[in-house]
Amino acid sequence: MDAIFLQLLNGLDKGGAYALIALGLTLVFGTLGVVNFAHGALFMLGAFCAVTFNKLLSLEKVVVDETQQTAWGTPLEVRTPYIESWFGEFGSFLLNYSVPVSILIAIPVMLLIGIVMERGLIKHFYKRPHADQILVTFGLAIVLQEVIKHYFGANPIPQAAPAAVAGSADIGAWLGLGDGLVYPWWRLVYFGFSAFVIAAVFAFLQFTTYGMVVRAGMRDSETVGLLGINIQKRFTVVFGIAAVVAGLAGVMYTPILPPDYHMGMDFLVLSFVVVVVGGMGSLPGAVLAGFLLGILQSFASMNAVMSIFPGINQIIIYLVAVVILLTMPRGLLGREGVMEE
Amino acid sequence: MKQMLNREPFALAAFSLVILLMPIWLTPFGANYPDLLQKFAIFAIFAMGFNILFGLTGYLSFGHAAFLGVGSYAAVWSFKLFTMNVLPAIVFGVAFAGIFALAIGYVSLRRSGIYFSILTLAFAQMSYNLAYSVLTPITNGETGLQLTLQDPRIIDNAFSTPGAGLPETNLFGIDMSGYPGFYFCAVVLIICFFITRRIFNSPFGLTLRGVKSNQNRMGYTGINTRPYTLAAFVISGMFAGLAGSLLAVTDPLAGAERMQWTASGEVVLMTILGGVGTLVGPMLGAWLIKYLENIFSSFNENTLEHFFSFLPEGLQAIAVDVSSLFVGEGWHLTLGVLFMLIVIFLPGGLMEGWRRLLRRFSGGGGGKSEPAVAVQPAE
Amino acid sequence: MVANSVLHVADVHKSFGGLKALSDVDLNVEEGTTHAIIGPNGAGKSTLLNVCVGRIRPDSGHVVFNGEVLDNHTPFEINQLGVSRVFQTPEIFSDLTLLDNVMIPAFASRDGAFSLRPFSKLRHEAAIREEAEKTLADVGLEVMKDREAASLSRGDKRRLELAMCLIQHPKLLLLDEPTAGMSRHDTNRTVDLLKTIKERGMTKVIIEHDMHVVFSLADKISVLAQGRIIASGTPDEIKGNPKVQEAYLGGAH
Amino acid sequence: MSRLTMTRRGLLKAGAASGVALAAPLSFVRGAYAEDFCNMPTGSSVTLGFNVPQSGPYADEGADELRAYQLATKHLNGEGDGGLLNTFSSKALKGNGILGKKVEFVTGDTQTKSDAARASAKRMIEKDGAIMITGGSSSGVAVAVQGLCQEMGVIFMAGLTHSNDTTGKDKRRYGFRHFFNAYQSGLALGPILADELGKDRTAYHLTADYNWGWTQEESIKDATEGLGWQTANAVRTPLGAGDFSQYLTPVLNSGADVLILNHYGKDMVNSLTQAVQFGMREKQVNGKDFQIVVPLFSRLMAQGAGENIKGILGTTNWNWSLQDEGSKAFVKSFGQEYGFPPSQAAQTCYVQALLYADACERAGTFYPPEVIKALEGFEFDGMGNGETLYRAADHQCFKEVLVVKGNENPQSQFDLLEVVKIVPREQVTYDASIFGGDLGPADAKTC
Repeated sequence: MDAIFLQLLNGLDKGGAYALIALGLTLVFGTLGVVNFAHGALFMLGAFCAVTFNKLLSLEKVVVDETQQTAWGTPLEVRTPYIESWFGEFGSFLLNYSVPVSILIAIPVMLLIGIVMERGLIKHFYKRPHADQILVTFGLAIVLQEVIKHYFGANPIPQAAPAAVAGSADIGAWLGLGDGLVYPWWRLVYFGFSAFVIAAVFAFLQFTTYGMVVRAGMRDSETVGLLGINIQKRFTVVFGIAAVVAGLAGVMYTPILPPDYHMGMDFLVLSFVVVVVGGMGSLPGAVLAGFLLGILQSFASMNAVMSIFPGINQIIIYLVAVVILLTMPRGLLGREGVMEE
Repeated sequence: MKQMLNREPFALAAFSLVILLMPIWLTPFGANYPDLLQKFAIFAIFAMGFNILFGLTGYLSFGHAAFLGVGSYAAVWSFKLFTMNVLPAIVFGVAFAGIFALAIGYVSLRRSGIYFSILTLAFAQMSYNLAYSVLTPITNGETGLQLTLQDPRIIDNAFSTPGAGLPETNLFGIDMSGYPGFYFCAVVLIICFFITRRIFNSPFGLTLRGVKSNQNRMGYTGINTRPYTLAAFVISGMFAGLAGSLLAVTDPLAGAERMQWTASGEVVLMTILGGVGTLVGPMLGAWLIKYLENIFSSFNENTLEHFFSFLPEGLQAIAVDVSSLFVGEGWHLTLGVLFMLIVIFLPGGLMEGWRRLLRRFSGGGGGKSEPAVAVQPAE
Repeated sequence: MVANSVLHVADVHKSFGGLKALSDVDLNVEEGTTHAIIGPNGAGKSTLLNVCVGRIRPDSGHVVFNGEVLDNHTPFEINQLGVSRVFQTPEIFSDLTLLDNVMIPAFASRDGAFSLRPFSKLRHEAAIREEAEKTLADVGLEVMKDREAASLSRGDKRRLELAMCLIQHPKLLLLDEPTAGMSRHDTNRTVDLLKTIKERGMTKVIIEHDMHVVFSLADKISVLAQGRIIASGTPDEIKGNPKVQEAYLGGAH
Repeated sequence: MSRLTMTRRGLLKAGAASGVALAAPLSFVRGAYAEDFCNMPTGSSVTLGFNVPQSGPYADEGADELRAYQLATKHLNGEGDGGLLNTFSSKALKGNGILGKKVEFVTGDTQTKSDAARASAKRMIEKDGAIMITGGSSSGVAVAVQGLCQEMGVIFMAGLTHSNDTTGKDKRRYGFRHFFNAYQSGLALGPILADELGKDRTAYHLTADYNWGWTQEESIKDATEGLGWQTANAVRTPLGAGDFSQYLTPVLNSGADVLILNHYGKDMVNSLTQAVQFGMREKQVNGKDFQIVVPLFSRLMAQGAGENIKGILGTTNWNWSLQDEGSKAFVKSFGQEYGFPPSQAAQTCYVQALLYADACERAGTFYPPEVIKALEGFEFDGMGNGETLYRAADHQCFKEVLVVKGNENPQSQFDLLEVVKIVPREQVTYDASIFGGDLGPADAKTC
């Protein structure tokens, strides 16, 4: 029973990540009609916002101590982070909370990246065939990836969660479910965060004219033009929001998955599967599919399940995708006529 | 004049000449060694076959590498179980890929557009994941399926005693490694080109293009599109199987990575890069990507210093520094930049560039004329 | 059921959600005649055609074509039985040439719904090409035969679609506003063309708003209003029918 | 019309050329028979092929390997401080290249994929005339390239490969491995685990679901069960799973008190980071402190796990903090060249390059069968791993194995591992026959 409960938590946590990534992808997909293979790269850039911020905070003052030598024969360098020598307590506090604080940096940075991408490149591809969109965004993804690799290397770079939420929460005690039922604080934070961002995006689309553009654009982009709204501007903002959501997903995921330059590609295929299983042109569909796949993936990895179906954990996501797409022609909540050509 | 160029024998002869002369005209590019020449021929077949599906029907399969992988595994098993002769291996490779494609295509073609793409992707990823792990007894997992001295090889061993080392793949005694391997692949490529050209210029091909253009209209025109698309899917799956078995012929090893989504994505990129729906475009795309992968990745600072040695020292250092970002470990960057440049400036891929060149040289009068081998006659 | 009926629509009902698109529709189209269906916008005319070609299944009732009940037929099967259709918004192969556009339906008529001969040569199909060129000439598009269909004007696209249907020599041709968007000159040409076809004995059902076209072509007219057939008869009978004038002609003209 | 004539003339020209083309490769092949063996060096230089991952997850490791090779090339050619040449027990190398020929090198990208690695190796052999191929960062690649090299008659000096298969069931006459293997990890780690953690333990394995993972799981299981440990469960995880939470939660309530992570690279970084997040390092089970063991450690990869590796036990091939003369010389030489200490991958690759060169010198020829003979059964010292034997039966090096622990108080960003024990060579030596396999013939080939 405990095991099932924990797997449900795992599934919700995974699902939160999947849903966040898929949300931005389906916004761009459904509203702008662009197949964005660079979406994974946006997720990765978000994570590297956190890395960069942390690196900036931990810039060190280097004092060369000529009297001592390292094993490889160079003088010993004594390093102290500037931030601590300048701000003392507050400095170490900031360093400790670098991941959540970098959200504040990631929002404007990702918005800017999104806007530049849309204005500079994507905008010219609205009317082009999907094949061209795939090629150009894939090319862009590779370029972004290689730039990050050039500056940060290929190895994962660890990012610590703030000390206050680094440990595990004793969920068993809260719920009276018995001992040993613990769950990492940070994962609970991540789940809450993803739920909050999803809610915020939905609220934004519900209560602003952007929502109208998005909802109308998902049905028929020509009618949007008739609404007399400056669509160009709205499209840019929609793309920017997609970039921010992907970036935030990346920032907050860093303590769970030490980021590296390739992490975007690792999530790319999965996020496409989530979006399509959810149904083209449906935001709630993408969120639903994210959680569904996350939870099923967790349950399929339980030892009891794997002993009956060996290897099921390897293929569960794809198996579920096949079953859903064959029984529901347009995924869970997809609309007719979107990207069926 | 155009009529003249369109004639089938001419196109075929020109194409054969270009392919068979590759060892010569690729020399200045540093690509004239057997392995890369073989890869050029094999991936041209793969991309050409993929284009029969994607270019003609518009159905974008994101799991075509699965058929490549199945072709390779079937071929290597044929080497292991029966004989080192390449013909049975190719027959098995194509047949198994065809059966696999029939099964996956039958199910996936019940959906269209992105839903179809994701279904094919899902099947291919399942094949890859299983081949890497639980199917290891059949696929030898991560290491890849290889020949061993313990293989039964019943047909070969019935006629001769095995030597001390591993046997080589052969075509009735001719070893299929090195240049003979390339010429064998080249001949297969020429045959594939001939077949593809016939398909492009047949009523069947025209019908497939109709499916791409307006599937809805096809129904009200009395055409059952499903068997047509399925036929295209299976044919292109068999091309992939053929390419896979040729990979095994020139180098008897079959690894699971061949089925990964990145491999499926690669053939999609090759096709788009070269020009979707054109006869030779996908082949050019395949060559460009394979060239970058094999040659650009091999440049290191020594090579660059040598290359820029004509510059004065300071300039040389700068040139080496800048260009080293794009070669060696940075070859992916070149790939990405190239993708973007081509799609931005040459919508329609490399073939579009070729067409523009031609138009410029014929003084703008040529209009829509296409190079001899790429013509899809509109007669 | 009338003896020489080609198309018989029997008691067809169809509703979308709460909206009744067709109720109790009963229609007989006799062989060799041109049967016009008129009615105000939203009367259910296009839905009726959609039911006939298998795009929409009726909730109840049947469509019978040449004695065959079409309940479970897909559109391509219905076309193979001899029903072709021109759509309200032209459904053509926009990125193919005009000639290709017309040759595809010709192959469909000759080779059936599916034929796997991937290696036969298009160049050797002289008979079909000749017929395609002739059909294009019939609709006045032969000079543009190598152009891409997307580059045509709206009126030309309609004529192309008509050619795509004509080359199939259908037993029954369904036309959904074949002259909408055409100039007077083109409309007259199209009417003349349709008259020629009539002389060949092809049965037609035509939906049309242009009363000039209707009265110069139709042998019989049915009036559809709010999903019901309120009158059926010869053009003269319809002209004189007060119910029709009230529901349609009176209001519109 | 002018275009047509042009085409016709071009055609004639091309026709004439095609005859040459068809003949050229054949004469090339025929010419090859005049050589003794594939890529026999005829000029004043000899070319080595360095095949390392330059893209993909192991790109940093590959970059370090390449640095080591470049350093080795320098030292072989008599430039720089000579590095390990000064401490190497064999004195055959004189710093004048190999057999008097200057060492040159070509590089390639394995992408950590068998196909790409083989294509890259073939390019170096067929186009660049490499006489030896070395490098790589995974067992799949090592086995694939080793097989190729056997077919082409070119010696392969493996880089980082830890699977038992490389010198077990997939061993090849032309392939040599300096790096240790999973079985040796088990033999080395077992007794230390018993010392540090006690004999009454229950282990839970998470294993990467492919060949290397399985061989390591089996080796470690054998070793720990031999000590009296129980195995609660061994669960296979997909390669590149990213989030391992669904595999980690069952560990918490399984009754196990040791978690063994048979993961490498990114999988190891992720599963370890997440395991620590699940509170496994603070946990108490059966009245004992819960422990995590990572049987194969790599310092470069451990950086990715950050703080989380502190106190975690594992094995490694070599670490820069070793105090023997060879290690000190190598660290100094490498550090002065690049400004930071070398990784274990760098050390293995450097040593492999030197060992090949030395074998050629001792054999007095580049002829592969003779070089193979010189390497088989070769005993040496002074390369940082103590007394070492290149065993003839399986081409596996037998040398000391390091049991290490994540450093609790690192002095620098490179000071991540602390050597717990240097396990002597005798203790990690095993019978070559247990893994089967067949080396195959040493016959020279032409190419």
